[in-house]
Amino acid sequence: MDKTVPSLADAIAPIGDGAVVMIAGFGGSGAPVELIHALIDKGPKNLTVINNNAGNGHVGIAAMIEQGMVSKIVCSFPRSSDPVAFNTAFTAGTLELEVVPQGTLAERIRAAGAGIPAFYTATSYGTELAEGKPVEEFDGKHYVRERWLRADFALIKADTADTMGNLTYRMAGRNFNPIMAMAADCTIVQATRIVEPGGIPPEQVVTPGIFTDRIVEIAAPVQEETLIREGAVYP
Amino acid sequence: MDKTVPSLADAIAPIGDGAVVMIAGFGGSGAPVELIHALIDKGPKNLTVINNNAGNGHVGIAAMIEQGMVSKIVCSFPRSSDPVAFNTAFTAGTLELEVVPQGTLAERIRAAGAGIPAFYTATSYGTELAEGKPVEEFDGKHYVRERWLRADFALIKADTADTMGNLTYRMAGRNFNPIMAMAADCTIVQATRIVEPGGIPPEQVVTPGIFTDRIVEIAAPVQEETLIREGAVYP
Amino acid sequence: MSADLTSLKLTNDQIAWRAAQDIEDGAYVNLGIGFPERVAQYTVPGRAPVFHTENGILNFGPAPAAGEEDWDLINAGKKAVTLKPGAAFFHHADSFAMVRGGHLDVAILGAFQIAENGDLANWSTGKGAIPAVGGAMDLVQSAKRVAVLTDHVTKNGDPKLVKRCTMPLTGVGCVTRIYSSLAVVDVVDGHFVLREKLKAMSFDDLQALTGAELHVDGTVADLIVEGAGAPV
Amino acid sequence: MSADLTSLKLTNDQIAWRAAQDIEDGAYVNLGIGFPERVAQYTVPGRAPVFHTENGILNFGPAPAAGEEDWDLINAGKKAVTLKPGAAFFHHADSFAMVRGGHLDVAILGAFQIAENGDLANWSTGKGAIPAVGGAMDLVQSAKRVAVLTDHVTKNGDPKLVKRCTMPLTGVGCVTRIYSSLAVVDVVDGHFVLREKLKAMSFDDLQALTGAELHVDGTVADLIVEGAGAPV
Repeated sequence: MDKTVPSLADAIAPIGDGAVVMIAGFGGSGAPVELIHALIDKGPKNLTVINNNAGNGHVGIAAMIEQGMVSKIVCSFPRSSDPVAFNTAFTAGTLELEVVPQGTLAERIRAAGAGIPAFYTATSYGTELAEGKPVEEFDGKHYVRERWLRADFALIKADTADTMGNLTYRMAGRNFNPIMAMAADCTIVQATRIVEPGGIPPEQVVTPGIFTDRIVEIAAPVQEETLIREGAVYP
Repeated sequence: MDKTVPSLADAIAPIGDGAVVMIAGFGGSGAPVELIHALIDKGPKNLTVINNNAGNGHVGIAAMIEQGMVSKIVCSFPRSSDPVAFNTAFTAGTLELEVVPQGTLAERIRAAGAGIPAFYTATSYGTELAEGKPVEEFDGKHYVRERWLRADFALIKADTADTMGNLTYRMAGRNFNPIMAMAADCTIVQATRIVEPGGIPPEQVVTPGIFTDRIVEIAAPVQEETLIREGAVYP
Repeated sequence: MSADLTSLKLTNDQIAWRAAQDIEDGAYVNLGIGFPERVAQYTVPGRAPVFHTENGILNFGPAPAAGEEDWDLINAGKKAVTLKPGAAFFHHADSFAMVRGGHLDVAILGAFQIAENGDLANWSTGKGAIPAVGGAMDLVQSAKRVAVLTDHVTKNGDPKLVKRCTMPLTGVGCVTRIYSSLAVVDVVDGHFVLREKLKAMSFDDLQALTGAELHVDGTVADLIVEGAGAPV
Repeated sequence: MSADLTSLKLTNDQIAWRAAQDIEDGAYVNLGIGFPERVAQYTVPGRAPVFHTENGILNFGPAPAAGEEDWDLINAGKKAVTLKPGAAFFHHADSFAMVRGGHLDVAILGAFQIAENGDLANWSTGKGAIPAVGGAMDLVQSAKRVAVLTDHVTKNGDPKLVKRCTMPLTGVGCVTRIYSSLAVVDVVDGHFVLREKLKAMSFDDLQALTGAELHVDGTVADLIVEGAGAPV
């Protein structure tokens, strides 16, 4: 079993118009910038993007929005230090927004990966984000029912991958990566290094290979935050 | 912050009559045998035990049952190679049994740790284990609603602990340990070695210290399976 | 017929061999405790399925030599196993996230009864016995393919492939393929569809040993257990 | 009064200092983005709380020197941080399991409005603005103590402590203590209970700046910001 693919273009090749795409990362940390930019090069339209944020500056998800590829974004926090890409599209009415509390977003994604179609959380009870959702009382406390959140594809940034798709992550770059890897039909990974099976100690695997599908090595990944501070624009 | 305690007796001291106690391990793998035997030495009665199994031979949970400490057991698989302790008490009617599908057991425990009072699973739909539970249809498929499963105490077997309570596990001894550590009001850990903070690389922590309360070092833990093969009886 | 049947029918190892032929290279597979575990021994040369065990291992290998056991390295049947390169450990909630989330390609289990609507009974013989379910109910509801290995009839000669299960269910409408001691039968839209049968057995004889109608959809192939790696 | 108030009231750093005095040694604490983050700077000597950030770190420390940032090591405000010994990384579902599961001892957030029933509004000013909620709704519903840092009144002089919130809620009945620029107020059984107030301010003056009744239960202490580690 070898899940590696030779290029970024090969890695993102299955993503077409109208796909629902989870993009991991929290701000720039753990964001698979090279995969995102490869997707911009391909240029599918009408995508739904699931990410904690809604892009920053003119690279990564912000650049996807500027290229008109995104019709809907599901996130917890669309504000950023330079939100012009999101704000412009949202204000123009070309970009639909679903705001989800961050913990609910994470749990909805995890639920999809774990085969849990719905769960209850106290989060958002009594707020406008709970409007229209079923409410139930358990042990005297009120909870809102939330649905799983699935995707066609997940774009993941790993530190080390083995060829079977076992992954580790670098520091807090872990964030949404392991749960998004579980929740998509096809999980596409960029890894800083790819090793043979056995190259990751079995106790240190964070994402087991069963959750991953396609892996490409990007030996010196850029940091989105660095690009933004340099004023980079993609493409 | 130092969560270490000097002895097994100190570690299990808070556990009194009537407590609900999660005991990690799958069969003997990852089972905190020394903590269990210390609890037998103390001898609280009328305990509810949550474990995947219901003891084997005459040590560990089986010995707790033989000592008359357990009034109810919640597990997925009470059969074992030497189930006489469980079978005797169950047949005598002194031990209540709640059988839960293994994945549902794991998810109910994880739900308790994660603040999810209820969730839906396809598991057990249409079977007698779903009787009396709410059923809901999502996207054309039927699911059973399950409640979280909380405990007063969890008994955990770790490989390495730091004094702040961060833990790692040895091989498949991990099993129920990380999720039970999340689901109890007081999580009690036996660790093969205790190191200073920083002694576990932050990316290799499996159970973060926020989930643990009391840690005792047991430098050469016995394996339940070895005891059983030796015909050991406790006390 | 039962004397005939005994000489005719496949052994458990032969059934396991046949099931192994359908496991693709790279498939993620869970094998039930006991008889289904034998499928791993007949992995088709050149294919490398990845075996999952409920207690938190992917890509484990066969049992170690006697005396080499590590009791923290066991499978769901509590038997000692080994690791292959690329193995991973994970906790029980993650393990069943793999199961429940539909990430397993195949689950292979034993059976007491299988109904033509795909219902499976394999965990409890009914009232009286001490119930023990393990991970079976999770596996059958969520793996992409749920295959069953079974004798075609009980020790008493009663059909195990039935119209409706009379024993407590493990899951509803979950079985996709049955590898029996006499045939390979798929469950399609609430019917048994015969795919392969032992050449020495007529369709009518097989039907007589089956508790619900066997449908035919295209060719019924001979159920052949031979070639490289087949048990002898 | 507003000129008086400006000279009288605590600075944000003084409010943060006061809140820090209530954080126990070894407490697990989440500090909201911005103003609440300053609480960490006033940790009481001899106490070692463990700070949690939503994006998956326990026991992070202050910002690194300029130029030393690692952009995989940031907090929920996307600012670079450092690690203390005993830190741990984990994924977002585990991070919010800590939050939702009630494992945090204290969450400290900012506020637009706090109602006497404990309702909090701090995420949206209402229609028109682009909504952004982050982790606030999770934190306020589940931490053992939910404390708020806030000016006692808005820039226009309107009360921020009110009978009922008029802005979109973040959570219902969730706030347990308010550290304002003029007072320390608890929420008890649907009422504001005054615990401390600036000595230079009368109860009646404070009440006049508060949008709901201030109850007294025992002594009202002087709100004093001084001593070792207090901001100057």
